[in-house]
Parts: sequence; structure tokens; C-alpha cells
Amino acid sequence: MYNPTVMDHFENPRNVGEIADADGMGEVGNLSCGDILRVYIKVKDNILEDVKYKTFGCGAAIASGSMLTELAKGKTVEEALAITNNTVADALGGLPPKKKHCSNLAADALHKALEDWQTKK
Amino acid sequence: MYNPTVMDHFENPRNVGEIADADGMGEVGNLSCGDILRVYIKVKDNILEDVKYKTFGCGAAIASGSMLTELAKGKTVEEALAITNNTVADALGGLPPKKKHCSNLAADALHKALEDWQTKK
Amino acid sequence: MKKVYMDHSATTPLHPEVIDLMKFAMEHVYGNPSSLYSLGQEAKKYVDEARQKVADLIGAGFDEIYFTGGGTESDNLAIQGAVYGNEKKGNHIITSAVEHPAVLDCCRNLEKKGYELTILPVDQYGMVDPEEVNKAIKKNTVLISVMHGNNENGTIQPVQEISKIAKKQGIFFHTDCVQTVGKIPVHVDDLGADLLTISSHKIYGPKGVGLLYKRKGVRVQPLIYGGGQERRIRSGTENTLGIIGFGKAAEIAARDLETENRRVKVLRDKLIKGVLEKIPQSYLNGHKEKRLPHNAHFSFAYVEGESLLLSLDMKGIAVSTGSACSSTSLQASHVLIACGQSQELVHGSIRFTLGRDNTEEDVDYVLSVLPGVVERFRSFSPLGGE
Amino acid sequence: MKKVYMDHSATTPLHPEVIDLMKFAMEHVYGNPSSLYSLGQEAKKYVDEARQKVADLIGAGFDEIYFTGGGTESDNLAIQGAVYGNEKKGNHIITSAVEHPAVLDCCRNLEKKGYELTILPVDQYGMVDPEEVNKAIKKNTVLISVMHGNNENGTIQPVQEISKIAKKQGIFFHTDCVQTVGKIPVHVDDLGADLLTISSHKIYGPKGVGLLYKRKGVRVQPLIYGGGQERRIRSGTENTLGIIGFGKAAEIAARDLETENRRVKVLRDKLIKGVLEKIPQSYLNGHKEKRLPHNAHFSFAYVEGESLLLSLDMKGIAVSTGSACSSTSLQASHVLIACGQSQELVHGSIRFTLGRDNTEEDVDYVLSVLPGVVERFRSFSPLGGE
Ligand SMILES: Cc1ncc(COP(=O)(O)O)c(C=O)c1O
Ligand SMILES: Cc1ncc(COP(=O)(O)O)c(C=O)c1O
Ligand code: FES
Ligand code: FES
Repeated sequence: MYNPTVMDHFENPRNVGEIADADGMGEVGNLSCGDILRVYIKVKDNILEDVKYKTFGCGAAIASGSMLTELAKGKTVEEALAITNNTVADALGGLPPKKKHCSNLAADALHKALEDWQTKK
Repeated sequence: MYNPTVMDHFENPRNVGEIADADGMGEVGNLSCGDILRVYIKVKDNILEDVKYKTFGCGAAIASGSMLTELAKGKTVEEALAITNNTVADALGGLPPKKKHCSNLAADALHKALEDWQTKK
Repeated sequence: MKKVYMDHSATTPLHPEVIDLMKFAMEHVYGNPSSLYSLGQEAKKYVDEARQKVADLIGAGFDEIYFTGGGTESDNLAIQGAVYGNEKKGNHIITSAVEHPAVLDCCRNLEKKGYELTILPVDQYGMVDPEEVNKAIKKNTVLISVMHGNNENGTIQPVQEISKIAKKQGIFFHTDCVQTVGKIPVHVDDLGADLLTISSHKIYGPKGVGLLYKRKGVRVQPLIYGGGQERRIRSGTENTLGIIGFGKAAEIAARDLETENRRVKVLRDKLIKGVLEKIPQSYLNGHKEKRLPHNAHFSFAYVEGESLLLSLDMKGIAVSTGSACSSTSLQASHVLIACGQSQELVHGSIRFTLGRDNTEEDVDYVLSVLPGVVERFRSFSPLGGE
Repeated sequence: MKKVYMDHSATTPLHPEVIDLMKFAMEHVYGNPSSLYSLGQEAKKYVDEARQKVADLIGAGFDEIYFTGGGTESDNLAIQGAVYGNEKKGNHIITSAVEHPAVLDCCRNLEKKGYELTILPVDQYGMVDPEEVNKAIKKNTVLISVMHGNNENGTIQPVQEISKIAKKQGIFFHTDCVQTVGKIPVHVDDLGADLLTISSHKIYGPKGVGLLYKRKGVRVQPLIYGGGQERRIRSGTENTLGIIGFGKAAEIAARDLETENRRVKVLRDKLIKGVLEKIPQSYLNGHKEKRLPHNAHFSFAYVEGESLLLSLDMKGIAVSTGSACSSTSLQASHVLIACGQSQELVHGSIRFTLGRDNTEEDVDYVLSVLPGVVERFRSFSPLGGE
């Protein structure tokens, strides 16, 4: 069902976990499937120094979270804001049509985390 | 589809043909299938001395005609009148349900031939 | 005893290559294609491969193929599905008098339920006149269904012309290609079909599997609801083994179409010539040129088809009479009746349909046996000959 | 890698004896059962033999069996057929919230078309209360459809009591026995069924073939019209190969029912015990005693089913999550929701269904692998554990 890149990120998800003293946290629940993804960010000098995630979600959600953290880490806030679900899905080499919304989870959670950081700042 | 007795009478039908100077002739056409069976009889001293038939009909019609002529031959007129489609079908060891009407053809044609003989007498 | 199977329009034996693949699949492909684990996805891969092969055979898109339980189901899904799925467009159906019962009885049933039905007449060859289609169209016509090649007398319909008329009026066009696919080119765009039926067991694949081609955008309501397989159009666990065999059969049909049918046509022509020469009062049914390459369909005066069939069977020759797909019914062929043939002549009709396994010897054998058999039954018959 | 298939409720591999017979049939039984010549009649004989075997399996009469293209089609034929065929009797259907989509979606579609539908609730085990059936009956109730055993949580319904109520009121009773046949005794008279569904591929027969049992005298309108096969109830050339395999599978199911299911139940009980002991916050779904002998269905808090399934697959274990028959859908199991389980817990549900090929080693292997996998995903989860 999933391509090898997705399966790799599913088997060995990068950056799973929490950041205790995170600067921002975003959680998104997906209505259509009931899954949840949470992203933690650590921002320093406008750079996303650390990005971690946790998910209660399907294979695509796990892989999307993993890919998202890899994409976002080390990016500027502006660059991070430009990451969309398509960026994630493309970086994963594509997701099955029914699983497109799973990459939304990840991108949306990141954006929420950035908002959170913005308000707290 | 047909049992061995039917197949035997189909392969080697008895008494096929016409009786040139028949005392009675009966022809029946079946509406449900379009088939036709004709019976010729020769009656002497109230006995069916000879019985012959021709048919434009299915395997069951051919076998029924054959069995009918065998059953009727040598019988008294009264005995012949008592022959029904069931008599014929039973003597053949049974016919498939959809083919019950084929034995009607034979029995009815005999009865018509007997009527014909009666009126001509 | 010599065995000659000449009823390939009724069904065909499995092609040896189909058997080989199915034997493999029986042992190794047992997952449910809807299952997410690898065993299931493996089965899905095989089903998708088959889908691509049948799509290729008829020039369709992968996503335009819907596997079903056979040609009959596909016809019903096309017709009931298009009619129920487009109730706003209209409630009038046009079909022809020579369709397979899978189309005709399905349409008649809709008529009973209140839909309007026009059954087009045919000429003596069983051919529909496109002009008649034009005349039959009403404001509320939603579907026209005319078969590609006839299963009894082998006549090929002017499907292209009919589909053009349908298209011009924005009416969906369905064509039953069960008898033509693998025999003559069948291409969904050339034929202009919105919906198209194929059955596996007529092309050396297994029975109980068929497909509906549905052009993208054509709305069809399912007949069968459930797990949502076949993109919600036909629910039910996929008949993986059947589909795999069907796919292989389609691949072979595409590969061998030309050579095989050229070969069979030569045999068929010899059969027709021989029969008409050797047997007095024998008539070829269907169109002389516009006919399926493997079909030879005759009426013999003064003999009844079933007895002929049984006698030929005793001599090892398998053929059919009347409407082969429902030969347990007693009714005379509706196709020949529609062609204006007399009831009696219709009763004496026999269909020879040749196939891969037939040789010239088979034809010679039939030609050596048939005249005597016909002659014998004529001698039993109260009709004619007097 | 060790391979453990524990998704026998999704589908089963072909039984070796079924394979042998089907291999033979592929080469030798190729006539069309409707054809009158010997090759056709020979095929008919095989189909009739299979018909007798499936009839024997469920205590039905030979003439009460109608072969179809699968369990889904049989459910649809039973429901749509009985409803359309008895419009004078009424237009209200009663079913349960835990039916397979083949029943539930079929009923919902009828509701859209204007029929009345009552969907009965179930208790926490997924059990229908016969008293609820009684209360739901109206003057215009024409059909009650309640499944025998549930395909997800394995709960066995009080079908006998429900059918008695139906009978008393002169209402037709249909029961989906796809999951129970071959697992526990299924006898049409004991169950009091007027209509009953079975699918071949759940009992080690081929996919794409099933049957509808229809008690003599029960009126059913066909879904599919055509050549009039299956005594006019289901037209279409018979899936001879599939039917032959189905017949063999039925014979084996009857023969091995007791011994095999006693064996499987022991393994299943060990699996349940082990999982509940080893994995904290794991819950057994379905009824403890009134459940199918091969079914073990769990919910694990804080984990999502698909990722569990994929991880187990990587370790060679094939199981399913949610509604297995349509696991490509994202919806959470309607069965567990109907049982009142929370969305999140439902999401972490996994079904193990054991079968002929499973051994005690398989169970031990699962018990050695599963706890770690669950633990790992819990560590990924933003839920719980905090
Ligand atoms: C023209 C035509 N349409 C439909 C069918 C039905 O297909 P199936 O036998 O797969 O049900 C047949 C053959 O039986 C046929 O010849
Ligand atoms: C209870 C139940 N009913 C019906 C079906 C559908 O049967 P089939 O897969 O043969 O279409 C299934 C399985 O898919 C089932 O588990
Ligand atoms: S299905 Fe819910 S996140 Fe993928
Ligand atoms: S079918 Fe006509 S006489 Fe038998």
C-alpha cells in the first residue's frame, strides 16, 4: 500500500517524542479518521532548533510526522510556515489517495505549534 | 438429461412411419414448444393391429411416440383409450419436468386417431 | 469416438496458459485484496494486473474497469445501474429485439416497473437500422443498449453509427461485447461505448467473472451494496482467482486475435459451404459478411433442433440450438423470430461456433455426419417431404 | 521469517482437497451446465453434486439452494429480493446495528428509496435483544435480517429466538451465516431461517461464489435477469469451477466441523488469556461465551489499529483492524461503536481469527511479538501514558 520511503519512516520514525521545554506545541485531530498528531517545536533566533512529534495515527500519519520533523528542523520560521501537506506527501514520494489527509495532520500541527509560539512570544 | 430408456427409444424409435391405408389418424401440435406428432392406427375387431407415428419434435417427443406405439399396439380400443401421457412417461422411466408435455403430444395424438376412427367407422 | 466441440459461443474451455496461472494462484494468492497486510496487497496486485490487461484489450482506462460475476451481471449493472442512476435524465430505454436475455429481460423488467421501453426491430439478418434508433429517441430517452455481435446468428451490428446518434443526443450507450471481444477488434472509443459488457468464459477464461466498462463520468447505481469494492460500484470480496484467469485470457485474446480468427474463419467458411451444398433446404442465418468469424448458424427445414443436437452429441459433436445460453427453455429463438423466420424453421436451427481447438478434420467430420442425421430426422417428420 | 495468518474471517486459503478437485475440474469440466449435450450435462452433474453438498451442510433441500457471486450478493438478493418480491406484504425492514455492510448498506439504500428501516441497537457485547425485535415489529414489517455470528467481534446472536418472533408474525427472516457456517452448527430449520447467506471463501473454498438458501414458498425477486439459471432467481452462466470448489469445501466443513473447531478454540483461548495478561489496558471485544470459536478481538488503549497491523505484518503476522471486509475505508468500526466503545478505543482494535493452518506455535509467536509492538506505539502516542 505504502511506498518504501513511507515504510522506512513508519518503521524508523525520526524525532518521535516530546520536548519538555517546548516553545510551541500544536495538536490536530482529524475528523474523518479520528487520529491525532502533536508537534513540539523549539525556536531560537527564528530557527526551528528542534522539532518532535507524537501521534495516535495510521502508518501514513506516523511517516508524515517523521518526515515533517525532518523537513522543519533547522528551517527558519518563514520556511517552516511554507511547509504544506503536499510538501510532506511529496517528500514521502506520495501517499495513497485515501491517505492524503494524513499529511494534513502533520502540516497543520506544525502550523499550530508555530502559532502557539507566536502567541507565547 | 434423459434416462437410458428414453435415449434408447430416441436412438432407435419403434414404429416410425405412416400407414397408407390407416383407419384413423391424429395430429397434435404443442403450443408451448411448436412441436408436432402424428399417429396412424389400423383397427381390426376392436384391436389396434398396427400403430405408427411421425414427429417433428424433441428427443422426448420421439421417444414418447415410440413408446406410445409399443404400448398401444395389440391393445383393445378401450385399453388404448386408457393410455395417458403418464402411462407413456412412466413406461419411459420418467421425463424431465420441462418435458412432461412431450408425452402429452403422443397420448393426445393417439386419442385423436381413435376419435378419427370412430367418426369414420 | 472423435470429439468435436463447436459451441464456443456457449462457453470455452480454459486456455492452457490460463490453467497454469490459475493453478499457481490457487496455491499462492489467497489474501483478501482489501486487506492491508502484504498477503492482501499481493492479491490486490494480481487483481490490478488483470485489470490492466482487460483494460488494454479494449482500449479502456484502468479505472474504467469494474469486475463482476459475469456477463449477465454486467449487462444488468449497466442497464439497471444507468437507468436508476440517472432518473432525472429520463425513463425511456431503447434496445433491440435480438439482444441476449441478460439485456432484454432486464429491460422488460424495468418496463414492468414503469419505465418506457422501445424494442427495435431488425431486418432478416438480425441487423438494427440506425435510422430506427434515431426515430425511437424521445425527450426522456436515457439509455440505448445494442449488442456488438449476436450470440445466435453471429450478425454484427452497426454499433459505431448507433453510438454516434446516442452521443449527439446526450444519451448513454451500452453495448454487449460478450461475443465479439477476442473475435473482432473491440475498442471502447472506436465503438463509442459509455458502458460495455464482457464475460471471461467466452474467451477461454473461467466462468463466473466478467466486467463492466464504465466511461469516466457515467453515473451508475450499484446493484449490490456492501463493503464498497470495485470503487463502490460492485461490492463483494473480489473473485481473485477468476479475475486472475480472466486477465490472462484477455492478454492471450489480444495477442492471438488476428491469427487465430483468420484461421477459424477459413474453417467456418468451409463448414458453411459444405453444409449448404450437401443438405437441401438448409439456410444460413445471420448476415453473410457482417458476421462473427467463428459463427455458422443454420436452419434445416422439417427437423427439430433438440433431436438434431442429441444425435450429433451421440456422434461426439457438441453444438447448440435456439438460444444457447438458456437452452433449457422451450421457447423458439427470439432472434430468429425477430428476423422473420417461420416458427418451424426456427425450430430446426443449429449453431456451430468454432474455436481454438477446432481443426479442418473437425469440419470434415461434421460435414460427413450432419447430412445423414438431418436426413434421418426428416424421414421421421410429418412436415414436408410428402 | 515466520508467517502466521490469523485473518480467517477475512478470507481463507483454499483447502488442499479443494485445490485438487478444482485442478481436475479446470481441465475436464468445461461445458456450460445449460447445454444439452453430454459435456454440458456433465458440468451440470458437478454443479448439482456441489448443490447437494452445500444443502447437506445446512440441512436444506437441494432445490432451496441458489448459487450466487458471493456472500455480499446473497445478502443483497435476500434483502432486496424479499422486499421487492413482497411489496404487498409491507415496506418495513428490521435489522441490527452490527450487521455486515452487505446487509446494512443494502438496507440503508432501500431506506433512501422510501422503505422504512429500523436498525436495532445492541448491548456492549454486540448482542441483539429479542425483546427489541418484538417491539420494533409493525403492521407493515416484511423482513427481519439479523446475522448469526458477527464478523468483527465474533458475537453469536440469539437467532432462534428472533426467528420465532418473526414466524409468529408471518414476517420473513433472513440471517447472514457467512461467519458461522463451518464454525458452529448451522441448520436452516434449527435457526428458523427463511433466507440464509453463505460465502465460499470463508470456509476454504474459492472467492466469488456464495449461496442463498431460500425456503420453499418464500418469494424473492431476482437482482439479475437473463438466461434464467438457478431457477430464474439468479441468471448468468454458472461459475462451475467456483461452485465445484465450494461444494468440496462444504463437504470438508461438515466433516471436520467438530474436531477442527475444538482444536482452534483451545488455541484461541490461549491467545485471549495471554494477550489480556501480558498487555495492560487491553480489552476483549464481543461476548465471552457466545462467540465464534476462532475469534479473538481486542481493543488496545492509546494505539491505532492500522499501524499495529502494519507492524505485525512486518513480523509476518496477518490480522485485521476495524471492519476487515472494507478495511480500505477510514471509518471506525460501526460494530464497536454500536457496542458503545469510545472512538479512540475502537481505533485500537485488532481482530485475530484462527483457522486450520494455525498451531500453538503461532499463538506463542503472536504472544511474544504483540506486547512489544503495542508498547512501542504507545510510546509514540500523545494519548494516555502521560
Ligand atoms: C451476448 C451475450 N451476452 C451476455 C451473456 C451472458 O454472459 P454470462 O454467461 O457470463 O452470464 C452471453 C452468454 O451467455 C452472451 O452471449
Ligand atoms: C458476515 C459477513 N457477511 C457477508 C460477507 C460478504 O461475503 P463476500 O466476501 O463473499 O462478498 C462477509 C465477508 O466479507 C461477512 O463476514
Ligand atoms: S488515516 Fe487517520 S491519519 Fe491517516
Ligand atoms: S419440447 Fe416439444 S415435444 Fe418436447
